[in-house]
Amino acid sequence: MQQVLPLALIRGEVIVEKPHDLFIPPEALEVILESFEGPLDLLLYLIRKQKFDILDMPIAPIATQYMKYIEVMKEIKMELAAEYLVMAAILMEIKSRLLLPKQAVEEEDGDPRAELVRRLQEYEVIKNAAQQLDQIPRLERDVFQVHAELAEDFQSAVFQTDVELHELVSALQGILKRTKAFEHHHIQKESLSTRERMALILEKLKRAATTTVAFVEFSELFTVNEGRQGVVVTFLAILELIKESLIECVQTQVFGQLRVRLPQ
Amino acid sequence: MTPADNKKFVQLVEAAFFVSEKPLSVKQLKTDLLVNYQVSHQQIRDVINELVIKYKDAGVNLVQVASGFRFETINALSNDLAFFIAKLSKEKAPKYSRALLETLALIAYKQPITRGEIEDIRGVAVSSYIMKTLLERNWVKIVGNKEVPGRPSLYATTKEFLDYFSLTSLSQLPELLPMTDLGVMDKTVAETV
Amino acid sequence: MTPADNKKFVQLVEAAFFVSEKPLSVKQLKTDLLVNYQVSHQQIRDVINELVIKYKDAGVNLVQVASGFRFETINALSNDLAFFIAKLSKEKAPKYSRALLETLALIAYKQPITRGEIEDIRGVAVSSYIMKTLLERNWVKIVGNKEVPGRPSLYATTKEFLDYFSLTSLSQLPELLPMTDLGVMDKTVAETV
Repeated sequence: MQQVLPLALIRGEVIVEKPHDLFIPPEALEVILESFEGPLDLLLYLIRKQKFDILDMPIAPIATQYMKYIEVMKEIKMELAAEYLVMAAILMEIKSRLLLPKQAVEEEDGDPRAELVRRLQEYEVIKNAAQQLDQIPRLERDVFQVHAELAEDFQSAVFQTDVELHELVSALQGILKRTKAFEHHHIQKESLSTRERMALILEKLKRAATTTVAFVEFSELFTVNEGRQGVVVTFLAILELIKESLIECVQTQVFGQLRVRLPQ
Repeated sequence: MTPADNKKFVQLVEAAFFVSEKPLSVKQLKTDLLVNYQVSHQQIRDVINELVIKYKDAGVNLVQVASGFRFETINALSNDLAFFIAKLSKEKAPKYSRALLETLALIAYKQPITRGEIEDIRGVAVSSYIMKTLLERNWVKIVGNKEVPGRPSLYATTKEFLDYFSLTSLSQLPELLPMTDLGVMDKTVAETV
Repeated sequence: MTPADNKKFVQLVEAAFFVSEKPLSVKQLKTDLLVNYQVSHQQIRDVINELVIKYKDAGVNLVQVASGFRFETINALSNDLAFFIAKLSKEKAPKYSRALLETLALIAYKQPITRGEIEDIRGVAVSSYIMKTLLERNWVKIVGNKEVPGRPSLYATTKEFLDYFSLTSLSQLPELLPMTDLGVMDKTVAETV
């Protein structure tokens, strides 16, 4: 189950030897950092493969060695290297506490190695889980998604984005808040029917403009069966259109019919 | 070839058609898929024929097109699938931008209106894309031109717009609160007084 | 349902699986594909079972994953197809680093979990790149915040994660191995004595 540490080349030459303790030759640091997922991973490796004994670890050389790393770390993955330093510090602390008389140790919370061992065990479980996860057949590597094309004569239907009326209103209210353009325009239902009518009249005149006549009789713009209110709305719409110079009202002869057309 | 080998060979060709994005030719199957198998072009053609027959009555058929063979859905299902695909892609349909909604709202409430007028009120340019979307959606139409230099188009909403929002006329659009009610004027009025 | 209707119904469901980019659930088939047909959930489930059996020996199988059913190629063809796809698309399947897999395993087995907790167990910092990849692939999502100082995000896996690994639920994940004896304690205890 244990992964074999790849023997690596450094700058194409040096073959790194398997580490025998937490020392890592500074020139091999980068390679070691890439081979192991961190100090727990390295420690696990040392315990499993090298029969590494936390107790046997010499303290002084490690301290000297780790100082050298700091130099190397300036160039490479500093954060990761720092985690190895922390681990070395933990190990040294454990060792120093174990060297103390037994009574002094027991005053503390039990064996100082227990916490480290618990962490190592917990990490090993997850390391195995990750390896197993990697074995599960997965898309893109072991099984592949399939698809068929659509028939030659296939015509796609299109669903459009939905808009709610309140979204429209809040959009306009957003503008109102930003601008003063509407200061004097309290938009009322009556003015809206007028504006709607304005659009209708313009459309009617546009159609007429394509014919030879080019105008519409004033009276034709009114629909009598709309009742008085409808007539008023149309009239207001015509006035507003004239005011905005969107249409022209002409009379070809005195007392003749009023005619409406688009501006020439 | 043993029966077991033959079964795997058929499965492999079948799966290859299903994972390939493009039609596959006999030649391509031989060089890209079966390069390590001792199979002839004729054997591959036989397998393809076998698969064509196998899928004859299925929802997808193995059919020949210009550059080879591919699986495609049968014609009889086109309408149902068109609806289905539209439904699936609808979930992916992007929401309309605020700029588009504001433009639509301005056309609805201030029609007929030119693009320049919309830009004046919004304070920013209205992209052609927005106008195109609104026109394509049949929510707005051009009802004329304003008699000012450049004769800009005048936009208004359509009957489809009213239908979409279940309105019978524009006067059913919610009334907008006057500025004072929005709390913007209050302050200035108070200051003036 | 007449036999002809039933045949079309089966074909339609079959074709829908082949055109959909994602797994389809019974519910989704009913609302998005078969809304105009008078079919019950049970009838849809029966058709799916029928298709599962029909494709049992084919190069593609209809399989159940977390978010529904989908056709996928059979595992026995993985090497040939991986080679074929690499040839066609010039792309290799993404390979994930041990760091990413360990982080993913921790989220899968210990969810909901914070980044800090992941770092404690792994003994190294989790790179932002890994979290970004997992989130972008939609394999993990933030499900809340832990009520401790800093209110760190809590991560959990998604349905897409299960789909990707062809699992129907988290309970299908391989069982965790028991903690092993590292032999460190025994030895030192013996020495101390």
